[in-house]
Amino acid sequence: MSDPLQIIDVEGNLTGTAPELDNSTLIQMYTAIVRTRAFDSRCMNLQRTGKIGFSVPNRGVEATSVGAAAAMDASKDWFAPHYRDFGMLFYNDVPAEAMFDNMFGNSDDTAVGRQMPVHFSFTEPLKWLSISSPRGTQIPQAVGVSLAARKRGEDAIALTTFGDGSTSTLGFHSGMNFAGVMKAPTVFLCQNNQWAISCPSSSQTASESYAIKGEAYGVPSCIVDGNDVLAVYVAMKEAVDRARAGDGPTLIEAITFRLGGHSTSDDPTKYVPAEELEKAESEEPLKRFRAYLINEGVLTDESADKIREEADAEMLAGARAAEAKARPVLGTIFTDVWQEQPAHLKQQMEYCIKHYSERDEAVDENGEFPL
Amino acid sequence: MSDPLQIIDVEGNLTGTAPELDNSTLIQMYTAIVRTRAFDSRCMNLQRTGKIGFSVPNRGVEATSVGAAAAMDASKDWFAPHYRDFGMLFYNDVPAEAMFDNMFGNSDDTAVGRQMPVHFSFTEPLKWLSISSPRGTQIPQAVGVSLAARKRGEDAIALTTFGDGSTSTLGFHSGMNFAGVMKAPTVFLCQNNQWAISCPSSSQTASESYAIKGEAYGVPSCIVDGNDVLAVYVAMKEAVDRARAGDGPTLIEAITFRLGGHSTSDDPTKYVPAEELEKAESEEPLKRFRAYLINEGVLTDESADKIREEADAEMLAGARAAEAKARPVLGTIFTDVWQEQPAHLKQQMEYCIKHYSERDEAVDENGEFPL
Amino acid sequence: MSELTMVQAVNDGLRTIMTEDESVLVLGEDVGPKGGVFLATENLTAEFGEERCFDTPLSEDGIIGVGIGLAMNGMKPVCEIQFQDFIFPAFDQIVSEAAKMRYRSGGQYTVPMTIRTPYGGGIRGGLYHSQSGEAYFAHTAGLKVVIPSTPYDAKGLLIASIQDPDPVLFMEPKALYRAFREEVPEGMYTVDLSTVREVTQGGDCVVFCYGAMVPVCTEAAKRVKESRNKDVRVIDLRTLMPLDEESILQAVKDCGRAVVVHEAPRFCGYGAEISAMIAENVIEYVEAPVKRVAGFDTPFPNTLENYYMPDARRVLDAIEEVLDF
Amino acid sequence: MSELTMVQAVNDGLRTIMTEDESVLVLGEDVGPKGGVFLATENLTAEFGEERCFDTPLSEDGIIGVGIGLAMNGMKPVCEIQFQDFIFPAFDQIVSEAAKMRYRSGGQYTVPMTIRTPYGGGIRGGLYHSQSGEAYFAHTAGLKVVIPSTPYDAKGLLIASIQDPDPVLFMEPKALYRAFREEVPEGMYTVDLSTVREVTQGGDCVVFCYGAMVPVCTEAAKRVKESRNKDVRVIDLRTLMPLDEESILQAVKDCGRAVVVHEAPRFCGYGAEISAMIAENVIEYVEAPVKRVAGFDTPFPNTLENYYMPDARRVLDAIEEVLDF
Ligand SMILES: Cc1ncc(C[n+]2csc(CCOP(=O)(O)OP(=O)(O)O)c2C)c(N)n1
Ligand SMILES: Cc1ncc(C[n+]2csc(CCOP(=O)(O)OP(=O)(O)O)c2C)c(N)n1
Ligand SMILES: [Mg+2]
Ligand SMILES: [Mg+2]
Repeated sequence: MSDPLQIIDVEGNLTGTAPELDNSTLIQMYTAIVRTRAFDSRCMNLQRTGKIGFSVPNRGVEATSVGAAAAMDASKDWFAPHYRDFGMLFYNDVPAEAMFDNMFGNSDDTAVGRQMPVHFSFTEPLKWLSISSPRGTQIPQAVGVSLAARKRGEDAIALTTFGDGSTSTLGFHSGMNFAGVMKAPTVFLCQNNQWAISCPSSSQTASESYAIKGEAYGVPSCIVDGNDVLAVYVAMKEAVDRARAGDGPTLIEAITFRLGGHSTSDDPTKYVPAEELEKAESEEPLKRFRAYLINEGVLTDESADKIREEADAEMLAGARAAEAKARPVLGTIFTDVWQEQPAHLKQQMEYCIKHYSERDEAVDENGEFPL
Repeated sequence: MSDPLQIIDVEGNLTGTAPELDNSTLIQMYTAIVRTRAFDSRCMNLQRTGKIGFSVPNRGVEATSVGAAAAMDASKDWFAPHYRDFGMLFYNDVPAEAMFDNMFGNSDDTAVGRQMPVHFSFTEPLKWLSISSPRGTQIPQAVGVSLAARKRGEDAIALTTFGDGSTSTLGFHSGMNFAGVMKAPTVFLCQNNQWAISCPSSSQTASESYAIKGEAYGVPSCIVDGNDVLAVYVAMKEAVDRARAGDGPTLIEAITFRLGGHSTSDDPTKYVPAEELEKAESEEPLKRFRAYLINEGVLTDESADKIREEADAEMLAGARAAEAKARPVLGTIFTDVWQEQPAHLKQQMEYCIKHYSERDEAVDENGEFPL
Repeated sequence: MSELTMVQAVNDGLRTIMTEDESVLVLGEDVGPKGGVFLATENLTAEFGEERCFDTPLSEDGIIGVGIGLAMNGMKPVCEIQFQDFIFPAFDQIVSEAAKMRYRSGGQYTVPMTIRTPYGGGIRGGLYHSQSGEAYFAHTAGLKVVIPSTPYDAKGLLIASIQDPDPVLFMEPKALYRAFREEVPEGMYTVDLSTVREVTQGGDCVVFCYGAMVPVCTEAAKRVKESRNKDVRVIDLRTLMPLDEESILQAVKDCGRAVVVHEAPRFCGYGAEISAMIAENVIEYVEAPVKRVAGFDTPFPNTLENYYMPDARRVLDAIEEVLDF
Repeated sequence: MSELTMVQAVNDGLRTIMTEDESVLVLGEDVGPKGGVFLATENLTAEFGEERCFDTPLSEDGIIGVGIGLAMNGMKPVCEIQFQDFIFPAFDQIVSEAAKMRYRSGGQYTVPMTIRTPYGGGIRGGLYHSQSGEAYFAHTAGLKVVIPSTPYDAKGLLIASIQDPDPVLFMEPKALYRAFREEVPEGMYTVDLSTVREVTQGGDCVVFCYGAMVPVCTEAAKRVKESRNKDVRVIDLRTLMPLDEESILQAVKDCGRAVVVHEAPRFCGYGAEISAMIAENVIEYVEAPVKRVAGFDTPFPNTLENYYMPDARRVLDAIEEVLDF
């Protein structure tokens, strides 16, 4: 496979052909990256202070998510995402508060506090399929979603994203295979952040790249510099256009680096070599995009700082608002299992509500999450 | 990928470099193909006359199995086979009677009549892992078997075979991936007979070949004419040598054709185009190998006919002997679940034996198998 | 009205709902031109085209995963798993995904998907073409599990399953596919997904069963009538989840004696739940042990399958034991 | 002797048997340098080398499939599934292959493999880091299912499982991993794989439980003693398959009243089997409904997990109800 597509280098210099994007889109992309980083660090803070139980660092991978989101048409397309894709939500202006509702698992959480933090689910402002913990399961689902659209004659497509580790799952194998055979309008984006928890690529696959796995399924593929938001955008745009035109799926490997731990429960210093981390830190996506936009006159130092300050303020306010909300009511344990609640669940619900509302015993709320 | 490796063409002419094999090995290979075909047609006959319930036609694919078996060292290597691999057993001189014991599911069957026909299991004269119906499960198992040998410092290797359809299973994905990463001494042989029951390759994969799937796992691969027993042997030998030398796994795609139905319950005329079948029939492996061996002076018409007659006689005798044997005793339902029989199974066994030995009611033995 | 076998009734049900509702799709291995290995999907591709009934690669995980995606985006997929024994590669998609999608998304995403699969013994299929895995699925909140025992019910329950807003595992007793014919109405009709069917009336003992065990239990009931002049109430559970618990408990109250029958292994089988329900709720009415007649706790054998599967005589023994207690 | 937590006891058990028996290998996701996400395999790679304890690709199907192969060829693999919730991609390899290999090969090939996996709630893990799937496996003939509730048992049962000639699913109650310490002998010892453990003595009511529910039930028993001066016998089942049925039935005969407790959903859960066994064999001794206290029949929630999981008070209620009947 050829070298990763790059458009702006680590210093922010143009090394390729920039896509034609208007300034407002470029700023939207930049803002999404900044907001993602602000959200992420707010979450780290909330976790360290014991206010939420868990988060998944996004530091370093924001450009991959944002570049991808920018190539989609969120008014009709579908997202079957990886958990490490906060940037797609921010690009589409999901309010921070809605995301914090999930982090706190409160009564406004669209997942009704049933899932762990970072397991977002949205139908508005974008069709973002409920995130699952089991790795890879979203991949064939994305294929099905996209085929349904095609069967109805719509030109909507589906994007599914996943980590490098997730290419080893059955979902990757079946999803890619079905998409190839059925020429599904699906884009597969592998966010190669070099790690699956503590396992580097060398223990994940012996293939020369993740992109080359497309060969096994007759799915064209390419590699991009995942820290270069414009390169991601360009590769994604091409793949989205192909899918929309009925020319089938594409696999994109975006090479980036997980600059934090796997999650708030993980200590990466145990296994990530310090030199590697240092090098990756120097290649991170925000700094270079900022430099590029300032070079190009799209931003100034002041306007960029302002975006940063607004994002910080937004996150602080969103977190506070979400924290203040009540937890879901007890009955929510028993709803949404089926559309109609069967008799045995009604009984269990009545028992549960009666049981816990009658007593004053404190319920222990402890428990740590290891990963 | 390059053209399939071929050494003898459909007329039996040498088109490549013949491997150095002594005449007795060549005759062993030829005999195995002939015996496979004789066994196969005996089974068809037994099924049509209602004596056995089921078989899986091997007609057309014998060269792939036999060429592969000839490259192995059965005194130490392991087989994790496809069900359509009778030829490997005949090459290793498994007595026809032992195989018929399985076809009848009688008391001498190594699988104790517990499995359907063609689900052979042997430890002698070769380590042939018990065949499973669920497709693909044997693939990662072969990897594990071969790794165990390596961990003990043995130079034994494992061969796993599977159909084209089975490349879509999870076992293919995980087995190939683990083998690549762990450099397992495993040879993967895809018997591409063009069909998975009624599904042709076009509904199985969009990849340009099955062999190219090796790229996804960093596993080197090649394509051979699966109707050319010498080509299969040559490709296999190279793969076996690599594995034995510690140089890791290989994927071989052998292109052949299923000349019969998927099984005795299948009617392929419903979906296999007549022209395709006719062409495949003209390319079948036995005729060409016979012509080649006669050309080369290894066989004469007479000696070849004699092999055929002996095989027919062997199959008739083997089938008769197996048919005459009793079915397994009732208690065998309850043994081999665990090494030690737990209390609840002892009780169930006692109940069952008492219950059925006390009564004279006829037990209905009917039931057809659809595939 | 025509006299159909169960597998014809399934085929007719599919054709009927596909005609009615354009969003219904059929996918699976060999469901296309071949019409499925049991011919349950015969002619559907010819009639509705490849876009509506299509073959897939050999991957149950893909069939169900893609099915879930289709269902989340407005379709009503009917996925065929060729034999229930081959459903396990899709177990993760079924129990982790289909079953939990509505819950984990607060109802934002739902999976109106039906999984059809032949199950059970009786065709000399050995370990892997004979299993009865209903307990695995009935234990999984978020799934419905339906098992017909007659052609009429097969069509009506299948259409109801396809119309249901939640994922349904529709298990077809392959031993009954061609066992008998029955009048099956043409066109649309449904059978409710949470009612039991009283097969025979009686107040001396109740037998709970489903699928291919229904005719077996009915035969046993007949013999008890002959031998002891006792009236056995045979109840076909039909929908294992949701379950008509009230009718079950009422029958125990009425009869005081109960036997539970299934082909699947006994240990932690579906029958255990029925027994437990009885022991928990109506034990004061129970006058004899609650007996289970089930497959033995071993894998499914081949040559000896007829000694493995419960037959009328084994059910009869249990009924007599309970009556004599 | 040293005071160890359960997860330390697991680690010690692995180290002990790996020292003793060269054929024991450990494989799984992150079990190597990181030592596992719960640190159950900490330092094993450092101590025994990469050949004996190694990371795998993210594929449970591969971990178990390769594990089966290792086991068939003379090794004793200990496969870690990071959370029990992630075992389902390997379900086919476990139920179709590991469980049936000995049977289908007439004992020619066997699978002396142990699958270790943390299960259960208590860490705010939501739907996919909290499940208790024991019933799926206990229903599958050919598997053993073991669940310790103390550090001592964890080590002894784990070594026994690894030495066992058949596949064992070893489920570790993650809520108890660091809940308390206990004296654990150094070096080799085993706890038999088919005996229950009597946690408390008593003849007024018996409570059957396992894993993280053992301390919960013990607490409930204590409260019953305080509130009503009744003696509750708490029995830790420990090995769910094979099961010490005799001791279970004897306890019911002794006490006349029984409660069954587990975290997993009730419907078709493991408790149903215990109840069914009682209803089938010793119903004449039973003086009250056989109550089950279990997780509700929903997916596992996150924020409200403490209201989902059975606690001492829910168990207490059930015991009182049974005593008052
Ligand atoms: C089927 C399954 N097995 C194991 C896990 C535990 N687990 C959670 S994240 C993870 C690593 C994922 O790596 P990758 O796909 O590269 O994503 P990343 O976290 O690096 O973004 C693992 C093993 C899981 N969630 N699902
Ligand atoms: C997991 C699984 N799904 C479905 C089946 C049913 N089935 C039996 S053989 C077969 C086709 C296999 O095709 P291929 O791998 O090409 O082998 P061939 O029969 O052509 O030799 C199918 C779908 C199965 N045995 N296992
Ligand atoms: Mg990663
Ligand atoms: Mg094939």
